[in-house]
Amino acid sequence: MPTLTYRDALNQALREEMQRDPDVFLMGEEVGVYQGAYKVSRGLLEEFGPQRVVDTPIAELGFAGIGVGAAMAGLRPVIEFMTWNFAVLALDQIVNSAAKMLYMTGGQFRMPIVFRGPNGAALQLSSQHSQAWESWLAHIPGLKVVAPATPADAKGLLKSAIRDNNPVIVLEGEMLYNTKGEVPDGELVVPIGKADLKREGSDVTLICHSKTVTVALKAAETLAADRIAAEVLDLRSLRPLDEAAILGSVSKTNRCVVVEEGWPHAGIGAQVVDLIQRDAFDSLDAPVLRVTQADTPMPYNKALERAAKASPEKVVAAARRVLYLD
Amino acid sequence: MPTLTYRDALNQALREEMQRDPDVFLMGEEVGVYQGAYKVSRGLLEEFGPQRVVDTPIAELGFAGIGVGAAMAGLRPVIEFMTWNFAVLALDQIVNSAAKMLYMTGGQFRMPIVFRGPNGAALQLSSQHSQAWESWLAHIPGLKVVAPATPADAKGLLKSAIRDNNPVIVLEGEMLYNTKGEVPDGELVVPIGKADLKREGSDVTLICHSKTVTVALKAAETLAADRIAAEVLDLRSLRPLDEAAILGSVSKTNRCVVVEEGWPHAGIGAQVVDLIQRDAFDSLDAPVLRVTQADTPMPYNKALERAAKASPEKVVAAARRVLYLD
Amino acid sequence: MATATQPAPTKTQTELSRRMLREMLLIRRFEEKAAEAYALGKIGGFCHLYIGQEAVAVGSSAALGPEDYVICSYREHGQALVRGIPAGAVMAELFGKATGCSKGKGGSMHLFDAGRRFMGGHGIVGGHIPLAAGIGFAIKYRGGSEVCVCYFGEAAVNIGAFHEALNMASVWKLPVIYVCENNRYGMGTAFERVAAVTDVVEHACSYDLAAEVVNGMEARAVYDATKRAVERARTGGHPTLLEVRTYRFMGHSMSDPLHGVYRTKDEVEEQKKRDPITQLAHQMMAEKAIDQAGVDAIDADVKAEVDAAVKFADESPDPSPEELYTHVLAD
Amino acid sequence: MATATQPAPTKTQTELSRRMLREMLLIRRFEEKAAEAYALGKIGGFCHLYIGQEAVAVGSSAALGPEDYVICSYREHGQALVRGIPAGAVMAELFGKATGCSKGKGGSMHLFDAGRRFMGGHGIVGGHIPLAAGIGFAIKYRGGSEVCVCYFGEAAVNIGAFHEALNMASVWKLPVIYVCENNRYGMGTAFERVAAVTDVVEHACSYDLAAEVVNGMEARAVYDATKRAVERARTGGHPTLLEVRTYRFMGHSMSDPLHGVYRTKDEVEEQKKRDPITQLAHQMMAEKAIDQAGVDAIDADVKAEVDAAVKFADESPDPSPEELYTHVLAD
Ligand SMILES: Cc1ncc(C[n+]2csc(CCOP(=O)(O)OP(=O)(O)O)c2C)c(N)n1
Ligand SMILES: Cc1ncc(C[n+]2csc(CCOP(=O)(O)OP(=O)(O)O)c2C)c(N)n1
Ligand SMILES: [Mg+2]
Ligand SMILES: [Mg+2]
Repeated sequence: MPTLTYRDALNQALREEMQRDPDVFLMGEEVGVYQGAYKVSRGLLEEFGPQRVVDTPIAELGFAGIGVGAAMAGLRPVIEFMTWNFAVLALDQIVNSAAKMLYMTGGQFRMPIVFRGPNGAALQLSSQHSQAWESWLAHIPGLKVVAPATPADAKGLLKSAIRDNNPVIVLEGEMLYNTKGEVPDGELVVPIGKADLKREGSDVTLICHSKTVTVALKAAETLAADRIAAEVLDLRSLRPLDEAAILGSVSKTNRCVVVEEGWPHAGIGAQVVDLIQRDAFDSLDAPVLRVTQADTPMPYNKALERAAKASPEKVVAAARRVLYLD
Repeated sequence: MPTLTYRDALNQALREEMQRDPDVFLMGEEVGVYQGAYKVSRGLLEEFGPQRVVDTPIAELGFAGIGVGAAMAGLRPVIEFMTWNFAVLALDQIVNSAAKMLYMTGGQFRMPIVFRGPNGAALQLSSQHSQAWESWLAHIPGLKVVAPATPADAKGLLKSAIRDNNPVIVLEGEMLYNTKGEVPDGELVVPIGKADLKREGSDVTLICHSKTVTVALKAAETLAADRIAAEVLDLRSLRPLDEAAILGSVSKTNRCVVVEEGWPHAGIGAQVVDLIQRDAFDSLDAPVLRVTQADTPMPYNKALERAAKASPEKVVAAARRVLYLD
Repeated sequence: MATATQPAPTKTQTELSRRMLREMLLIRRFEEKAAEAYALGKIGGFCHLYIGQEAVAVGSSAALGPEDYVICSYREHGQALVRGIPAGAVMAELFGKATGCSKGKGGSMHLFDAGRRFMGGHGIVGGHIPLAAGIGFAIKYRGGSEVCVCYFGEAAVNIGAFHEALNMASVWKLPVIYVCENNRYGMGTAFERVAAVTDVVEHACSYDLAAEVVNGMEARAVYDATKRAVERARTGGHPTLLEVRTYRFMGHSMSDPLHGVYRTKDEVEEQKKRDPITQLAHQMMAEKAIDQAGVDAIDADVKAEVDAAVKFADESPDPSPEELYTHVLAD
Repeated sequence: MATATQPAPTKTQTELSRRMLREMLLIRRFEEKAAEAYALGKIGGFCHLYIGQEAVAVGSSAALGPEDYVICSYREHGQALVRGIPAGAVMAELFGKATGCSKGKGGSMHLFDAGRRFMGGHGIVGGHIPLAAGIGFAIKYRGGSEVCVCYFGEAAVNIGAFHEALNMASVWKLPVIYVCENNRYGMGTAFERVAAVTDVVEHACSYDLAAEVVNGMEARAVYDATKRAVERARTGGHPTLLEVRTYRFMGHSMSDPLHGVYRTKDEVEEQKKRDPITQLAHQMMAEKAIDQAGVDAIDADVKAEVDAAVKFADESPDPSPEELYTHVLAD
């Protein structure tokens, strides 16, 4: 199987879907001439031309709305946000226009649009450029939200998102773009709403997504050294959640730690916990614990930033606690 | 004790704080000449003049930012959003400027600003005008979030919010403005972060806030008829949460239902559940259940809207389930 | 207005005038009935009436073809009717009925009709202005010759979305016609109190848009200006900003006062003398294109249509309870 | 530039020129060291250098008093230095040290100094433009005579916040001076590709603002224009929009290419001939206000200052681990 970077997997997905369907176009800041702020759209302007690879002004609210209007008129826009930090300016269009359109029109206007871009912290980008919006976006009915962790999932989920007739949020990761992984040749479509079992184990379930998958896998390694068999479940989709997979794993391990990149208070992990305690109450041998970003804005200083983020050490500590080992 | 409407209680709080501190001013759409879209600011323009009661253009992002700038320069702005639905356009200023200012300046700039207005659904305002933003706002470190349910709390919490040196979000309710209640004379300051026990009971805890307090109290009445003693806890503050009050009540009743106005997925109630299962795990005799708005945009039709909202019936049903009565 | 001194109108001009007169009367009578129904509690929530502004929707729509797109703010009953949505389906939507043009789930602020390319009905001020550019983008993307007309109030000019959208519409030469219905007030706020420059048309300079100031009480003037704009849009796709000066005869929404602190009774009375319906009727009478009996006949005709619409809405069923959960996601 | 043909400069003019020359050199040398430190991994994240644009911060700041407020985008190292924040405190902030002007928690994009009324350092394009109006609002509220100068790039003109803020600044007559540093590119995007009208100053018409187009490679021209704007702001509080035409000699941020698909090497080389520092030095030499030795002396002096700053930053401690949890909320 060929090995690709996460960036190139996304690039393949965009290219293949644009080749497949002339109604698909890419719009955003620097996606064309500059080849993408993070080079995800490299080569697309050359292949598809300026009408289908559209450089925009810095006007997130405006071009998100233009995407919504184009989708109402039957196109399939892929709107790239340079990062999701800036998409906060466009939330009115995502929430009030895209997510509610089908509903408030009584089913008349489908909304086949993708909003994508890097989410969460990179390295030392400080408070305004290091935010993870999972829980905000997953809160909204009418949206689907995915957060691929691997190149294969990045390709397969983006392709599904583009073919979906609903607004789909694709949360990528700046720190993931350079990561490599095997990506099966040919048509690869990963269904939205299905979690992926990354590692089997019987003692404790580590639930994660996006960048925290590596964190959880590292933690599982450490735990294995102490003969603790951790199961690692990559949610992949945050709305809808793969409830069956979550409940299935926890009812096997009876213990769970939920890892996420964002802030703790009303984070997406709280919803996972709510589900587990409600539908797997009797199989829980310990409370579910969460590992999140520190409940603070992101500091610039390198050491403080590292301390603020979810880490394998923190996941190991939480796992040992739900196992009543410390 | 004098009886006031929630609206007049807020009006009193604004008037008293503006009399007390010349740095306090009110800014927003229609707050002056029109006396407020919901008349909360009635009479203030006449008493304090156009410099302290400022009518703005329709520019939520802009005037929220103007408030932040004024707070940086030492004033104490009260920014009124006609409703929180429109504040979605201003979230960048609330989250990226107001909430992070103290942190990213290394403590140099305090942010004594209040963002207030009606939150959640009223009657038949349809999809774009019926949204409850509790969980979004409570997710953000650097903010405080309160949601008063009674006239007394409306006055006392707004006064605390105005005196606080941090950005405080005050979530009011269009359907609450006309409700009446006793408001103690003179200086009334309700501390931020303290829940209020509205009704004592030993069988099940009903946790609620804002408009859902009445819903929970009605449910408690119905339950009482079946000799079920429900305890009703009004959170009042959503960030910070009064963890001691929540855990204290649940460790007494061993059963809990969390009621909120917003959507279920990653709603603020999920955070309350996360807290309870983590820190009161051993005292729980049943999973915590939640009653929320239906996981759909708000429909216009009256009957559908009623069916979408949290109701005493739904709370009673949930309470009976955690009591294993049905 | 000097049409009387102009050469006698051609047959087609007269037909256009009759059509516009009828459409304005239809809107007027429809809105009057909506106000009644609101008072009776048959309509809930916000309900923004179009009375006084009829010439804008009617005059501009007359310059469009059925293939063209129209998108509006929440004050869109008039546009919905002139774009051909049956009065019954519009009234039923206001009543929240299953037969409404949005199946009772949208309401007064969210009227839609995909088949007639009526794109709503949007509640966030300025929110639909970028959507219009997006529709224009799609037209150009497909090489079509349709245009998209976007209606909004003058207060929306103060919000960022307006500027972001107009800039992109111009940079990409999109076939969009932005019609600013300047009725001088946003709720209780006079435009001059919140806008540094009150000539909305000034903004066209910042975005290199074609622009005109139009008398919004004159259906014919609105028609002529829109026709020119449509011409520019269809050929070459040059976008236009029309500032149409009009006036709202009613309160902002049903729950808001007609006048009071923000505008005087006298001002409203004065403006009512410019009633777009009587003006067009008088012009046509001066042209001998119609007589009072003719006007009365049209009025009777639209009244019957509106009564039938109310009856239809009244007798229509509510959406079934399951409808709460439908249309959240498409397959 | 024709200063040479003008009457010999007065002593104060010469002092001003010497000061501006020194400040521009300080910024230039500081930024060169910052680039070095970034390459060595001592600075992380984004780092937007000011090289090429020095005359804008220096010329405009020279027209301000210490009581005046300044607020900037993320490209603010230059402004921070000319407003008097010690080079060591700025460099330490880039290094993320506890002695930095934001205690190491803000970084390159978030330099602050409350005492010097340096209001940041903001990372969201356009986000600080309303903040400037808010500072102006506070000045007026208190009846003060200070002004607030707000710096932003030309690409920010396309975002809504710019328009919402300028309108309110004008309606309320706030003492704000908006300085648009038009360096022709937003990252890799040439302004003409994304703006319908490339003369930023055009937007002043839409908001009834005073306006000037200024040669941003001429510190003296920037000083003169800003002086006029400050005058207007202090008396009567009339806001101004200055479009200062300048050029960025480096890549957008440290990680971005200096040239490539979006601009040619030749263009950059051509622009470098307009270097604001050499221009002012030559003007002063022509005026006999300084000779090469004098320039070299200043250069040596600022180099020493910058070296000391790097040393200070290097030797300063990281914030203590508890700092992660401080300053989230104030008491
Ligand atoms: C972003 C936003 N802010 C506030 C409101 C509340 N609101 C609804 S209509 C309106 C006034 C709009 O006036 P204008 O644009 O002139 O349109 P008109 O009502 O006069 O037709 C306001 C403030 C809103 N719907 N959206
Ligand atoms: C709202 C927003 N969108 C996108 C970005 C990413 N970004 C940072 S700087 C920049 C270019 C800004 O160019 P300009 O305003 O001309 O300032 P310059 O960098 O040229 O000084 C972009 C797109 C951002 N920070 N904020
Ligand atoms: Mg208006
Ligand atoms: Mg620039």
